[in-house]
Amino acid sequence: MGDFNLAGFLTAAVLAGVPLLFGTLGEILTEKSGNLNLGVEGMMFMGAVGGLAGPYFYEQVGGTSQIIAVLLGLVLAFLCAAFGAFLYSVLTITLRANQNVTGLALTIFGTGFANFFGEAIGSTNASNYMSVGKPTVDAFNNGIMGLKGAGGVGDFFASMNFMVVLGLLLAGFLAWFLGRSRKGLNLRSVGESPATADAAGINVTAYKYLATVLGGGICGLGGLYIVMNASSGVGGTWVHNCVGGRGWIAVALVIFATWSPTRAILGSLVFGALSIMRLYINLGIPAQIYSIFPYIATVIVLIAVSMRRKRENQPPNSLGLAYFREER
Amino acid sequence: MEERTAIRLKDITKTFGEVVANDAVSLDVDWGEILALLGENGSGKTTLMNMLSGIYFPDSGEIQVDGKTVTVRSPKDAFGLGIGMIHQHFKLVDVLTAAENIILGLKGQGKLDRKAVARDIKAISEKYGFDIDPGQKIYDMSVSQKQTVEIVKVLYRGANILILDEPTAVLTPQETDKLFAILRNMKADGKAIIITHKLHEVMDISDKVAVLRKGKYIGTVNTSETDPQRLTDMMVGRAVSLDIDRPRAEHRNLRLEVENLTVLSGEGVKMLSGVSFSAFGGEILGIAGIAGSGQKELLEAIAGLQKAQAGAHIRYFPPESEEPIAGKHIPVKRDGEELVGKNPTQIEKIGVSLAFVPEDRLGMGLVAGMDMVDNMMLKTYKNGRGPLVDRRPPKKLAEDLISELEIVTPGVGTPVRKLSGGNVQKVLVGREIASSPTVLMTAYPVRGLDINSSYTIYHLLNEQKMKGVAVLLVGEDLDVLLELCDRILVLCGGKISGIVDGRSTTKEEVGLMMTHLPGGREASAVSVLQAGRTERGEDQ
Amino acid sequence: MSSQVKAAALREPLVRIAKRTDISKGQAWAIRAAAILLALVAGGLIVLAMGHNPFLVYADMAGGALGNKTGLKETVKIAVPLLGAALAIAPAFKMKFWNIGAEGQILAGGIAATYFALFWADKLPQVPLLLLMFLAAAVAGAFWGLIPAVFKAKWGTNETLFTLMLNYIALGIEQYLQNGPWKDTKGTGFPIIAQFAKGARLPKVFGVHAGWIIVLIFVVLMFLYLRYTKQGYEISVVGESEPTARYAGMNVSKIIIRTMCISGAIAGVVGFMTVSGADYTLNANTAGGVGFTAITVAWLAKLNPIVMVFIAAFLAVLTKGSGTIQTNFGIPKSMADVLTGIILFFMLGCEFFINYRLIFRGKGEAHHG
Amino acid sequence: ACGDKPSEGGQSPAPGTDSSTPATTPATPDDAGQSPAPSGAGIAAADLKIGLVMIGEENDNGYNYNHMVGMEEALANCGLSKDQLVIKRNVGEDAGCTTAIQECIDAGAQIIFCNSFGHEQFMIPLAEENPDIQFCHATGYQASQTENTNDHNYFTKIFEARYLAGIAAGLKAKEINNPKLGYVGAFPFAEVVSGFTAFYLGAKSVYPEVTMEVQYTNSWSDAALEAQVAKALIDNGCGVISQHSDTTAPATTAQNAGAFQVGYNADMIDAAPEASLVSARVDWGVYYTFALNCMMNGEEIPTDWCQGFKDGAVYLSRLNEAIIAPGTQEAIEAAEKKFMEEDFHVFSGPLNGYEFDSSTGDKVADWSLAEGDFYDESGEASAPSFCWIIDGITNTIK
Ligand SMILES: Nc1ncnc2c1ncn2[C@@H]1O[C@H](COP(=O)(O)OP(=O)(O)OP(=O)(O)O)[C@@H](O)[C@H]1O
Ligand SMILES: Nc1ncnc2c1ncn2[C@@H]1O[C@H](COP(=O)(O)OP(=O)(O)OP(=O)(O)O)[C@@H](O)[C@H]1O
Ligand SMILES: [Mg+2]
Ligand SMILES: [Mg+2]
Repeated sequence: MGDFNLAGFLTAAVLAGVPLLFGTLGEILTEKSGNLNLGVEGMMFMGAVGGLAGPYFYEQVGGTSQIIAVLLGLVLAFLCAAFGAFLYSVLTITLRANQNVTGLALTIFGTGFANFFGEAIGSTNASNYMSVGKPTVDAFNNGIMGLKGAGGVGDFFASMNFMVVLGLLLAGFLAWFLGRSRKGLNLRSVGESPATADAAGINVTAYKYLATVLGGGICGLGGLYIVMNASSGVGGTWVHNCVGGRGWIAVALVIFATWSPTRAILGSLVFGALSIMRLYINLGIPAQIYSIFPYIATVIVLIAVSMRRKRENQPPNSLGLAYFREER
Repeated sequence: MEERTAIRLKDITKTFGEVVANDAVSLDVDWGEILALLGENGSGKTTLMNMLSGIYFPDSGEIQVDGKTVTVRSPKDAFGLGIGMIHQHFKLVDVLTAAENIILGLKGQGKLDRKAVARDIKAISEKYGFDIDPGQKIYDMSVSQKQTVEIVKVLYRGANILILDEPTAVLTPQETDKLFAILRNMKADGKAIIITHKLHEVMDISDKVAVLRKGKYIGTVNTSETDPQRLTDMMVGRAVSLDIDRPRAEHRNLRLEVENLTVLSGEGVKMLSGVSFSAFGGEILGIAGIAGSGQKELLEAIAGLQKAQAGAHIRYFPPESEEPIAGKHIPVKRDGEELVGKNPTQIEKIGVSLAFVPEDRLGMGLVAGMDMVDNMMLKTYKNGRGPLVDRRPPKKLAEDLISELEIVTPGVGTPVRKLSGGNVQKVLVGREIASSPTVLMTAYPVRGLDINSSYTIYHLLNEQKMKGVAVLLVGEDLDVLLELCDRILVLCGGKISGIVDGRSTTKEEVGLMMTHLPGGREASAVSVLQAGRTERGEDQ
Repeated sequence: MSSQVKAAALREPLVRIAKRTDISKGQAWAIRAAAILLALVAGGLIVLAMGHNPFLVYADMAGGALGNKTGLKETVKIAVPLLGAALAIAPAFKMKFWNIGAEGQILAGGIAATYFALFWADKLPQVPLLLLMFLAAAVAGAFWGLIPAVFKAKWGTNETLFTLMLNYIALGIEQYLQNGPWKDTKGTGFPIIAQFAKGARLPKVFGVHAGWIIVLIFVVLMFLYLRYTKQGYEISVVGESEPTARYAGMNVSKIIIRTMCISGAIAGVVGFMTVSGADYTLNANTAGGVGFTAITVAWLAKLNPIVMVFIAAFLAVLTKGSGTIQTNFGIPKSMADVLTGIILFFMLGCEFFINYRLIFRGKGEAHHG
Repeated sequence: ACGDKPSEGGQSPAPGTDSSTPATTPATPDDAGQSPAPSGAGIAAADLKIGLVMIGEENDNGYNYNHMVGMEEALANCGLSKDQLVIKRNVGEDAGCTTAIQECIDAGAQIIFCNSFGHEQFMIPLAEENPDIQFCHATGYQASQTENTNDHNYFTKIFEARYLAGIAAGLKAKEINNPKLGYVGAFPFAEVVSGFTAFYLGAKSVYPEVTMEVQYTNSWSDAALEAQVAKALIDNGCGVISQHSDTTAPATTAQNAGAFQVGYNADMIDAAPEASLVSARVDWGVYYTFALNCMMNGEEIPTDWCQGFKDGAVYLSRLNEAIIAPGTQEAIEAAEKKFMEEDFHVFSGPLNGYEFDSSTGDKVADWSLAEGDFYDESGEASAPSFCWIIDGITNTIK
């Protein structure tokens, strides 16, 4: 205990929180359109395998540019997960399938999809596994603010890779978008009352599709972070089941953050910290009990929100319901 | 404007499943004119307007705006054509502010300039005389404030053609006057306006009246050249005099005594305040009032579905055992059984036979997705020992009702959702009456029914009254209440503004009471109670 | 004029959607069967892309799952908890209480059963011990289902998210027990829970643990319960409309709580069957996603317990079959999840075509034109 | 379990001896073979079918990878083709394990290897049901306790290689002048404890001031968690870390954090060239070759099999010349010589420490080993059994 390292602890908490942040932001965007997509885990998986496969094939064909590898990772992670979200959208928005069940199906599919292709692509390789080279992994992990070896606070900033910054910028942008922009206002109204939005001339279907698909893509970036990050992820190699339940934590975090992107930053940090806290601070509590703290915290928030009934903190009013203009 | 005609509808047809909601309807509205669209419930007014505003798409037919044939595929198209609609059920997002609702869906720079929006709203408000706070959240607003937001929302979008679907249904008379003044301002401004309504205010505000009946277009007349009776005839298809029986019951015994009843809404608003009255077996007690004056809460409180505030009493007095009711002796205290604080099951347990036909038939009185058999046993499924339900009695009842009330249905196994409105109502009323009630409460029992079905229901109510049942009838059509009820209780803003004799009162008197509490002489608990006691005394 | 009408009609949207009510039960199931077929075709394309013959692969799957005794036994073993959990979910879903916490309720039941298996096996003979485990599992599952139900009934707390969270809390408790107090003391200290004593193991009937008999009994009971009992009727009414239930004098809170107890109890028994029949121990995989997959089973079966038997069996064949094709073709086992996902997508999507009709431009109802 | 009832089960040092006074007698032969497998005519090479049930897949570049390499080596040694091998990947320690083993049986395997500790309890009932098939389980301990003769345990004296690797770590720690070592453990049980104690003793032999912090991931093959634990150890002041977990994540983490690392299972120098000093490795090929030969020759497979450095079953991967401390090569060679020539025992007294409660990490009782005594690790069973925390090591379970 004497050598408690605050900067190290905070760094680890931030790094552990980033994939949660992406998942949460993606799901907030999705839920704001009234779609409760329980497929976050599946979409993160799809993002993970896509984000790894992009740079992997690029390297296989002899590519060496870090920038291209990173871009390929980002784009493919986003597209793969967005594809999952698109399937969900077709089913729930156009075909009006039950959202809960479709989300679960997406998780089953996405998990299978990722593990399947992770293993299948790997088996085409002499080494039997899919892995990207060190330069690519470094590009995802190196701090973008310099300061390496500065010690203390400097170390903290030194390990902030571009994904951390991207997550924060995204949260800021979403907060602005939902709270301050016209399109964001329209989106919120779609989630609150699609009939109202429709009558106001908003293309409900388009908004739902866009929010859900983009939200899914953002979740996919969380998956990418998990495969690429070397200190709270798996460091550039496909590992079976690598997302490991973080998608579900993201769903929980959306509630914890009461649908606010800025509170999602705080929530991710708290959940990230809780997940690694036992390694830094010995509270004398068994590790397994530690691991349920985030969920207990979420339950408490959920109950508090339902008891306090503050209008602004409620889930979007039409969350989970399909919209059909001619339905009475 | 060259073209005089703002809107022309030609042969518009729209079906929902098997329902033909609009059948080849044609219609014209000129600029600077107010057209009233008249029709009974379910005659297709809303459907027609929804097609103009892009909510529904017609199966066939043509829409012209300003002389040009157009396609309205979505509300966005409608706005583009200058058409704006204020819906019967407001389309507002509760958690947003007035300003946010008003600019919803509009193009503009990506960032929201709240100040500029507020300025524009102010300008519109000043022009037509609205009173609106752009920053107020919708959930903090009264009904008329919400309506104002709706209207400003449409004007803000530059609509020249305004559609208001039953705008006065939820307004107080003062608010209605204010709305009409605004509409006249807009008309003077050259805008074309369509308002739909059942009958009353159309004479006051419109230039022309178009009438729909069962989805069909009947015709258009100039308001100045018609009168309510002629319009009614057009609406219902044949000349009707509302000639409803009103027999006098032999006995008239105190059945319910309500004292100082106060009910709060979920948000803590007083929906009923210190209501006291008595209801008698062998009498139909009408309950009048503009929509939302506490009618729903009153019936639900008696039925044990609403929580009464402390100090309230609802006492039930059982009928004399020799009376031909229920066929069994009901062991209830002679000095009145307290119903406050009991839920429906407990009320039933103490032997109170209470029938209740709620306003929301498919959302409350019946289970829409279940068939007639399962709906018949909604209140009796617990009968019989053992954990299993016995479906034979309800099946028998369903079959009996089908033949007695001439219910049109493919069979007892068809979900009631698929029945027409009138048949749904017959199912519900039939079931409630079959329980041999001593008190029968019904809200808007003929809403959406055709004339024949309506008379069937009136007949059933009279029959119950003659059996000695205390009937409480919440209605909206004053003409009906005046011809059917023995007494009429008038609610105004959750308070009783008076109880009048159905045979001697006039429509004007009741109308006035609906909108005004007696000055200085508010219906206090004590005075009404005394009135009730006196009546009881009279009877003995 | 008619030409103008035509012009208007031409500019209507390409496709419109309308509700349909005219479809028969037979047609509906035919559409569903077609959807499964299409899903298999889609899965076959993936197989083809991997360089295998889809027909051979599917045949091998079916053969591996059904073609021999050991395969069949394994398939049944996979189907049993899936079916059990789907039955558990049925009453809750019928009530429109979105219980996605079967996973946690299974674990809760497994934990309770394991307690007696570990600490009472030497005190009781097999039959009473198994009964005790069964009951304990049911009670624990019911308790785990009760918690969100109480909050839902009292404050309307969102049950989807609440039950989801409880899954992870149950898992944490299981892992704590496995790593701590209940760790096998005979091993090298590795955190596993000891294999149950013989007396705490569910006997086998026809080569598969007796759980299959229990679930089949549950199928019948649940079918009767939902269709023919007063409580089943109450569940349907609450599911259709809470105001109606209140109007009918039903105590909605009580019904929600009671139904979730039943739902949780059955899930708990699934936990018992898994620990006592299949694994002979408790571990983090005791529920193993069954609670989630079962939701799709229940939903696809339209909450009809009899239909659930077939859907659960079908998914079990897929799972077992994927194991076989991994052996024989080297196709990753995750193929089962991919295929399951695709089939679910198709089946969820096909409901639309059962409930709605598409009207293409110009082909609208001619009789009104 | 681990430590709290030291006289029971697999961790019993020797029958009849008190647990706190370990055996001083020399080791019994590794291949004790108390209950030999049924023997008969061997199976022709072309007919042999092998099942391999793995907890993960090769891409962990660690534990499963190492098994896979060993199996391929054995196939090559025995002249068998890869088609004769049925691989079951990602088989969890649950009922799915039964299914996977059953699928190997269905595919005609005559010998089935399971590579994870938790597989054993699912394997044993199947061994009972299929007496003609040989079942071999790595890291387990129950084969000698069952009645059937067709189940077997195998493991290696990996602790010997860890001792050697500890020397490289100790010298590096001395060079950077940071005596605190870190260790990423999977679970607090004998196999891991034995390993990190050997590692620590190796380091201490060249740098007496060293101390060591151990933290656990409580899971196998969770790269993200391994990375987080490694990072925490480094944040807590460790300059050189090692691991008993399955992936390269601790190596890459050490590299990113500017620390050094000693690997396990795989040569991790490619993954972390600036951090990875050396790795302790098992050559599973030795056992797999042996077992497959037994099958082909119709010989019995011993119930317990355990070999070490001397036999080539464990070894050190190449040293990372670029970063090791000067003199490492020589120091290691000297120690290797002791293993080869002197019957050297890693766990030799004097050692002081305590028995711990593996669920809390709390001290239960004192434990010590006198000067001149040694603990005969793997002397009785193939599975490791050393399970005490010795002075200098902090064992953080919570
Ligand atoms: N979305 C819909 N789906 C199915 N049927 C509908 C739908 N909307 C309206 N209908 C049916 O169409 C007919 C006309 O309904 P509409 O709402 O237009 O009547 P209305 O004249 O506005 O009645 P009200 O006075 O009650 O508002 C009714 O039979 C109604 O049941
Ligand atoms: N939601 C629905 N689903 C299926 N069929 C319906 C639905 N609503 C109405 N119908 C059918 O459409 C027809 C007309 O229904 P509608 O309610 O418009 O009747 P109506 O003309 O108003 O009759 P009534 O005077 O009895 O109310 C009925 O035959 C009814 O069975
Ligand atoms: Mg209407
Ligand atoms: Mg044995």
